Amino acid sequence: TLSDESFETYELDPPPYTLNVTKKELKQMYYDMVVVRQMEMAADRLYKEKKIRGFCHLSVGQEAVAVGIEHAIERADDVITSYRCHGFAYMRGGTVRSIIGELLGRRGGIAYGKGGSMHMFTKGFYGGNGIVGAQVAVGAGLAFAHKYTGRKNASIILYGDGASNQGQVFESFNMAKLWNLPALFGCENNKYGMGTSAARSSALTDYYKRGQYIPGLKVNGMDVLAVKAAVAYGKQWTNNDNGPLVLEYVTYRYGGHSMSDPGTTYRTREEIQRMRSTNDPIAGLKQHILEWGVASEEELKNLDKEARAYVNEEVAAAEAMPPPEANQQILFEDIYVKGTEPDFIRGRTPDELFYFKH
Amino acid sequence: TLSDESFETYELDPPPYTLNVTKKELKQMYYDMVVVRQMEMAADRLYKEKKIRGFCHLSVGQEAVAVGIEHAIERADDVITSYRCHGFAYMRGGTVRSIIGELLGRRGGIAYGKGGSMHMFTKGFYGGNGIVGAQVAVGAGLAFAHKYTGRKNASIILYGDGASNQGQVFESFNMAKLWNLPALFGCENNKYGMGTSAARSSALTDYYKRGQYIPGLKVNGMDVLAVKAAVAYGKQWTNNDNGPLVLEYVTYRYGGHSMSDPGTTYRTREEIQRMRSTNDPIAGLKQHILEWGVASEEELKNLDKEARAYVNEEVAAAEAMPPPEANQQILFEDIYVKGTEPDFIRGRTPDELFYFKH
Amino acid sequence: TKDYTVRDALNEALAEELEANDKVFVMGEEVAQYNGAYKVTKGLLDRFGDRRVIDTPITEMGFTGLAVGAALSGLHPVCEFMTFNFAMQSIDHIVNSAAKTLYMSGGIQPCNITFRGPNGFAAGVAAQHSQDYSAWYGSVPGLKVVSPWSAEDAKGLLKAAIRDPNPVIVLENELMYGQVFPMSEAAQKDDFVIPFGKAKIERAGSDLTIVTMSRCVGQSIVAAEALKKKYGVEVEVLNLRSIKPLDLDAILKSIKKTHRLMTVESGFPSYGVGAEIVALAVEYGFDFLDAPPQRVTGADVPTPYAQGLEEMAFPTESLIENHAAKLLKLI
Amino acid sequence: TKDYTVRDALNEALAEELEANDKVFVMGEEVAQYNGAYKVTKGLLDRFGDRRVIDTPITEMGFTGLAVGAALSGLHPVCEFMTFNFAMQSIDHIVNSAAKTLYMSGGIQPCNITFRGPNGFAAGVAAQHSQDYSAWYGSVPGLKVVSPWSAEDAKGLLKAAIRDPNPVIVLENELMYGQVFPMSEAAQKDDFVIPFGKAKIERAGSDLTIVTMSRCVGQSIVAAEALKKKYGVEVEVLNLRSIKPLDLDAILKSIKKTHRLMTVESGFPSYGVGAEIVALAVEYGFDFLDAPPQRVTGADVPTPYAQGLEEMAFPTESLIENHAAKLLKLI
Ligand SMILES: Cc1ncc(C[n+]2csc(CCOP(=O)(O)OP(=O)(O)O)c2C)c(N)n1
Ligand SMILES: Cc1ncc(C[n+]2csc(CCOP(=O)(O)OP(=O)(O)O)c2C)c(N)n1
Ligand SMILES: [Mg+2]
Ligand SMILES: [Mg+2]
Repeated sequence: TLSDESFETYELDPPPYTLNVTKKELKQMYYDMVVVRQMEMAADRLYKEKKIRGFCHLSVGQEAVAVGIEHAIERADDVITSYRCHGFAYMRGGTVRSIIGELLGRRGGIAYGKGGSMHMFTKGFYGGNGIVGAQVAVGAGLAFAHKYTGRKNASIILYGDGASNQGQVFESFNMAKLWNLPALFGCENNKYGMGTSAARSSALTDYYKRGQYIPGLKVNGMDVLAVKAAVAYGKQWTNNDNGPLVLEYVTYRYGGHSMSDPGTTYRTREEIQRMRSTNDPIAGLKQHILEWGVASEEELKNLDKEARAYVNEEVAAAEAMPPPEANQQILFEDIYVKGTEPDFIRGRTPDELFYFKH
Repeated sequence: TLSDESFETYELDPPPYTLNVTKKELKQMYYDMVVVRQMEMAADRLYKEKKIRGFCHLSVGQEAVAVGIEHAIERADDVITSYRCHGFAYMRGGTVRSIIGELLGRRGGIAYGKGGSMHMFTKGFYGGNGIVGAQVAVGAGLAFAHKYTGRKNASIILYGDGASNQGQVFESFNMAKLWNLPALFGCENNKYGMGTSAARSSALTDYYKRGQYIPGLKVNGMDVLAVKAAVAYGKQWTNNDNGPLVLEYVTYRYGGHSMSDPGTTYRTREEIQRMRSTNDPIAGLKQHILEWGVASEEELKNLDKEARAYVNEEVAAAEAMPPPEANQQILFEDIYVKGTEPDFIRGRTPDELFYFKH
Repeated sequence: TKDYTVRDALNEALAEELEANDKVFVMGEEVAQYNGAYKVTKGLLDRFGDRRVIDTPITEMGFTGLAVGAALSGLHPVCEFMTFNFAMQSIDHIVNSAAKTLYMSGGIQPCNITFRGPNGFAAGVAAQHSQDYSAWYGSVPGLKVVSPWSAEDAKGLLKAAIRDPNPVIVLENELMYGQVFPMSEAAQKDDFVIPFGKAKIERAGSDLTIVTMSRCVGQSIVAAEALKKKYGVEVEVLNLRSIKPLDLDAILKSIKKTHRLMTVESGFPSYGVGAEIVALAVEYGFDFLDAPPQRVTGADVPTPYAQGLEEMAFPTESLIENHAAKLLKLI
Repeated sequence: TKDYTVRDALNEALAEELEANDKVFVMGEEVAQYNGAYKVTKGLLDRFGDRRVIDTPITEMGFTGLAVGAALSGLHPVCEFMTFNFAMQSIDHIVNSAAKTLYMSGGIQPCNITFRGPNGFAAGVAAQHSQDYSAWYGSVPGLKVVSPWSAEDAKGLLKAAIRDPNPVIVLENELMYGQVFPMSEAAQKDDFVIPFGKAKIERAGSDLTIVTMSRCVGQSIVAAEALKKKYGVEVEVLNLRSIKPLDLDAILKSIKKTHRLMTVESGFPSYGVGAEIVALAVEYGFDFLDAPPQRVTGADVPTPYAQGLEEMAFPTESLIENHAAKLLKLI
C-alpha cells in the first residue's frame, strides 16, 4: 500500500493506492537505486580528479524516478530525457562501464566517447539531450511513431521544472492531445532549474496541471513505488487510447546543478539536509523493505556492498578502456550513416581532407 | 446596455454590462468601421488590378475588433498585431492614404514603401508582424517597458486562433504573470488559421482560458461596444496592477486568408453568408444606433457616403503618389539608424558599393 | 520527354515515395486538406489518407521536434515548412536534434528525415518572407542540403532526400513552382533519383564558369545566351544542385577549362554560398584563375516591398550578363 | 595599465552602462541571483537591483521577443544568452523582429538592443554546446556583429554595442573569460568605446596576413611568434573585432603588404567567416596575392566529446603555425 500522499490528480481518477510487487522486484529496485547512486558518486569523484570534462549533471537524490519508471514499463516503450541522464541510461540497459566510459571519453563508452555526459543513447532510450525542453517535442514524436505503427507502447518524456516553461512543451501538449498520442509527459520537479527556484521560473508550479486540457498526476518522486504505480497507471491509460497524461515527479537534487555549481548559494544547507534525512528514496524504500519483512538489514547491507563492488569493478573497467584513437577515420565516422557519406569531409585546413572508401 | 451574451469569463468577475458612450462616439465608431471596411475593399480591388503585390490579408468582418479597441484606450497605450494589420494601422492614426500607399509600394506609404501589406508601424503601433506568434512575445516586451518606466499604460497584443498554439505565446503568458505585466493578450478568433479550423489546430478552443493561471475574458468580437467595454475593463485591470489578462475576441473573416485564398474550400458558403447576415459588426451597430435613436437611417447613409468618399479620395491620392526612386540611397537607407551606418553597404556585385556620407 | 512544372515534379516525388514505403509520411501546415499553401502536396490527402498526410498546428518548433522524434523512432518523415523563413523558429531541432544526433550517439541513432519547402526570394513579400538559408544549413555537419532548379532536379533530389538515411534539407523556390521543364523518360519513372554532391553542367562553355543554384540557374543561362549573342563568348553554367556536400571537383574542372569564375545566388552577399565557392576555388585552384573570381548576390539589405527597390535587391538576368561581361573585360 | 580578465572587462562595461543610462537593463537566465552562469554579471543585481538585472525563465524565444519589444518601446536591453547555442531557439526574433524592423518600418522604428553571451568552442561540452554562429549572424543586414578577443576588446565593443541604436550581437567566448590582459588607462575609463567595423593589427608583419577573431587571435599570435623564431618570418595578425561590418580596407591594406593571406577561425569550415574574408580578398585584391589564400577552421564535424578527437576538430597553435609555414613554403 502506498502512502495516501503519493498522488495528487488533475481531472483524473487517482491510480490505485495498492500495488503488487514481488519481493524480488523490491530488492531489485533497491539495488538499482543504489547502483545509480554509486555510479553518480563515482562520476563525482572522477570529475574532481579531472578525468571527466565539461558539463556533468548528477541525479543523486532523484534515483527513484529513473528506477521507478523502468520498473513500470517494457523495453519496447521509450524514454527520453535531458542531460541529467546517467540513471536513465543505466536503467534502459546501458552498463555502468559504458556510461562511466562515456564520461571518461573512452571508445568503449555508450556513445563511443562522442557524446559525453549529456548525450547517451541506447535501445528505447533517446538521450541525453542538451537543449532544455527540446526532448519534449522529440518525445512527442516517439509517441507519434508508436501510434503511427499501431504499437501499444508509450513514450516516457522527462523534463525539468525549469524546462516546463519552454514553449515547445505546450506545443507538444497541444499536438499530443489533438492526435491522442501515447505520451506520458513528466516534469521531474527537483525544485530548481540551475539557481532558479520553481516559483521564480513558473507562474504555476503545479506542473501536473500545466497540460490544462490534459489530465495530470502528481507523484511523490522520492518514493520509487509511487513512481512505478503512477507510470504503470499511465501506461494503462495510453494503452487504452486515452491519449497523453502530464505527470509531475516531485523530487530533489542533493548536489549542484552540474559539477561547477556548489549548489548552496540559492538554497540553504538545511534544506538539503532536511531532504536527505527525511525524504531519501533509498532510505525510504529500505524502511518499507524492513517493515514488510522483505529482507533483513543484513541482506540489504549485502546488496549495498554488492552494488558498490559492482560499480567499482565497472568503473575500473571503464578506466582501463582506451580512448578513441585520434585519427580522421574515427573523427569523421558517424557524421553520416555509413555508406551514405559524401566523398570526403574537410578537416581544419585545405590539406586535411578525409576520403571515405565507398 | 450590452447583450448578456457579450462576455464569458474565466476566473474573473465580468465587466459591467452597461457602458456610457456619447452619441458622437457611437457615430464615430460606426464611421470608423465603415472606413476600415471601405479601405479593405479598396485594397481588394487594387490587388485584383495587380497594383498590390505579394501577400495581402484583409480584415473584412473583423472591423469591430480594431475599432472597439481603439475606442477603449489612449494614444499612449500600445497595440501590436499580425500581418492582418490595416484596420489597426488606421485606428492608431495612420491615414488611409498612407496605408493604401504602402500597399501600392509608394514612397508616401506608411512605411515609405518598404514594408508592404504586412508591416505597418506608427506611434503606439508596433506592426504588422509577419511571423505567426512572434508579436506576442514582442508585445509582452512593450508591456514590460510600461512597467519598467512606471507608465500606467497597457499593451494590447493581438494574435489569431492559429497563432494561439505557438509556444512563445505560453512563454509570454508565463513571464507576464510572473512579472505582473500590463499586457492584454487577445486572441482574435476568426475560426480559421488559413484553411485550418480552430478545432483542428487547438486542443482547447476556449482561447480566453488558455492563460490558465491568467484570468480570461471572452468577448463578442462582432459587437464593437462589447469590445470597447471589455478592453476598457482590461485597461482598468492592468492600471490597478493586476497583471495580464487573456481576452478572446470572437469574430469572423468574410474573405479568404489572403488574396490568393478564395476562402471557400474549407468552409461552406452558407457559413459565410450566415455570419454576414446575422453577425455583421457594422449592421449590428447600425441597428443599435437606430434603436437607441442616436441617428436616423438617413444620417447613417450620409456617414456611409462620407466614408466612401473619403476612402475614395485617399485611395486616389495614394495612387497618385510616386513610388520610391529606385536608387541606392533609398534602397540602403533605414537598414541602420541614420548616422550609425557602416562605411558602406554592398549591393549585388563587387562594384555595387554604396558609401554613406557621415 | 514530357512537360512538368516543378510543382508537379515535387508532387510526383512525394506520391511515389509515399506509395513505396509506409514509413514515409508528410507533415506540415496546410499540407493536407488545403492541398498545400503552394499546392505542392495537392491530392496527397485524398490518395493516402490522414494517417500519412498530416496537417499540423502553426507550431514549427513543436512539429519539427515531433517529426525528428518520429524519425529517431524509425519513420521517414517529410516535414514541410510553408516557407523556410518559418523554419527559423525550429532551426534548433534541425541542427541540434536532427543533424547532430547520429554523431553524438556514436553512430547508433540515425535520423532519416527530409525538411522541405520554399526558400529565398519570393516576389512582393518584403523582409520577413524572403530570406535565403542555403549557407546557414550548408554549414552544418550532419546535414545534407540540396537546392533544385528544374523539374528533374526537383523530383530526383527530393526522392533521393527521402531515401537518404540522414537529415536532408530540400530548399525549393516558390517562384519556380509554376515553371515548366521537360522531364526525360527516365525521370518520369518511380526509381529516378539524383545523387547528392554532383553539380550539373547546364550549359557548357569555355570562357567563364558561372556557379549557381536554384532560380539563378535559369537566369544565368539566359545571361549566358545573351553574352554569346552579343560577344560570342561561351559561358559554362554549373547548377550546383547540392549545397552540402559541394561538388568541388566539378568546380575545379570547370575553372581549369575557363580560367574565370563568377558565382550567382540570390541570398545576402556576406557569408553566403558564393563566398564558399570562391574560397574553395582559390584554395584549390588559384593557379587556374586568370581573373579575380567574383560574386553576384542579393544586396545586403532586408528585402524591400516596393517593386523598384526589390529589383535592385536581387540579381537580374541583365545584371548577371553585365557583370559577366565586365569580368570578361568585354565592357 | 592594469590587469583585467575578459570577464572583469565585460562586467565593468555592463556596470558602467547600467550606471550611465536608466534605459539600460540586463536580462537573461541566471544573470541576477546566480551572478551569471559564467559570472559575467557578478554583483550587478546587488548594485542595481532587480528592476535592472532580471532573471528569466528558460524560455529563450519568449524572453528574446520580450527584450526586443522593450527595445522597440525605447529601452536598451542587454539580453544575455547563457550560450549562443541556446539563441538558436530565438534566432527568429533576433533576425526577423530585431534586425529587420527598422527597415520594414521605413526607418521609423529603431531597436536598440544588445545580445551577448559565449559563442563557439568550449571544452568538453560536445556537439550541442559548442557551435560558432559568427557567419550566420554576420550574414544578416540590420545586425552589427562583434567578436572581442582581449579585455579591451571586450569592454570597448560591449559598451559600443549597448550605445549603438541598432541591434548588436556580441559574440564572446567562454574560454576567454578567465584570460588576463593588460587594460590601458584610457580603456579603464567609463567613456571608452571601440568603433565597430575596424580591425586591429595585433602583430605587425610583412610576410603573411592572418585574419582572425576571438580566441584564435591569441592562438595566431603564438603561432606567429613561433614562426618568427623558427623561420625568421614576420606574420601580421589582424584581429577582426567586427564580423559585420567587416573591415575590408584593413584586410586589403595588409595583403597589399604581405601578399599572402590565411584566415583562422574555430567555426565549421563550410560557409564560415574565412570564406567571406577570402572571397573579399580575391574579389578586391586578387592581384596583390602571390599564393592561394587559405582557411584554417574547425573541422566539418559535430564537436566530439573525447579530448583527443576534440583536439582534431579545432585549430591549435601548432596547426596554425604549421599551415602558415606550408603556405609560406617554409616546409
Ligand atoms: C535552451 C537552453 N537554454 C539554457 C540551457 C542551459 N541550462 C542547462 S540546464 C538548465 C536548467 C534546467 O533546469 P530544469 O529544467 O529544472 O532541469 P534540472 O537541471 O533541474 O534537472 C539550463 C538553464 C540549455 N541547455 N538549453
Ligand atoms: C511562424 C509562421 N508560420 C507560418 C506562417 C504562415 N502563415 C501566415 S498566416 C497563417 C495562419 C494564421 O492563422 P491565425 O493565427 O488564426 O490568424 P488569421 O490569419 O486568422 O488572422 C500562417 C500559417 C507564418 N507567417 N509564420
Ligand atoms: Mg529542475
Ligand atoms: Mg484565425
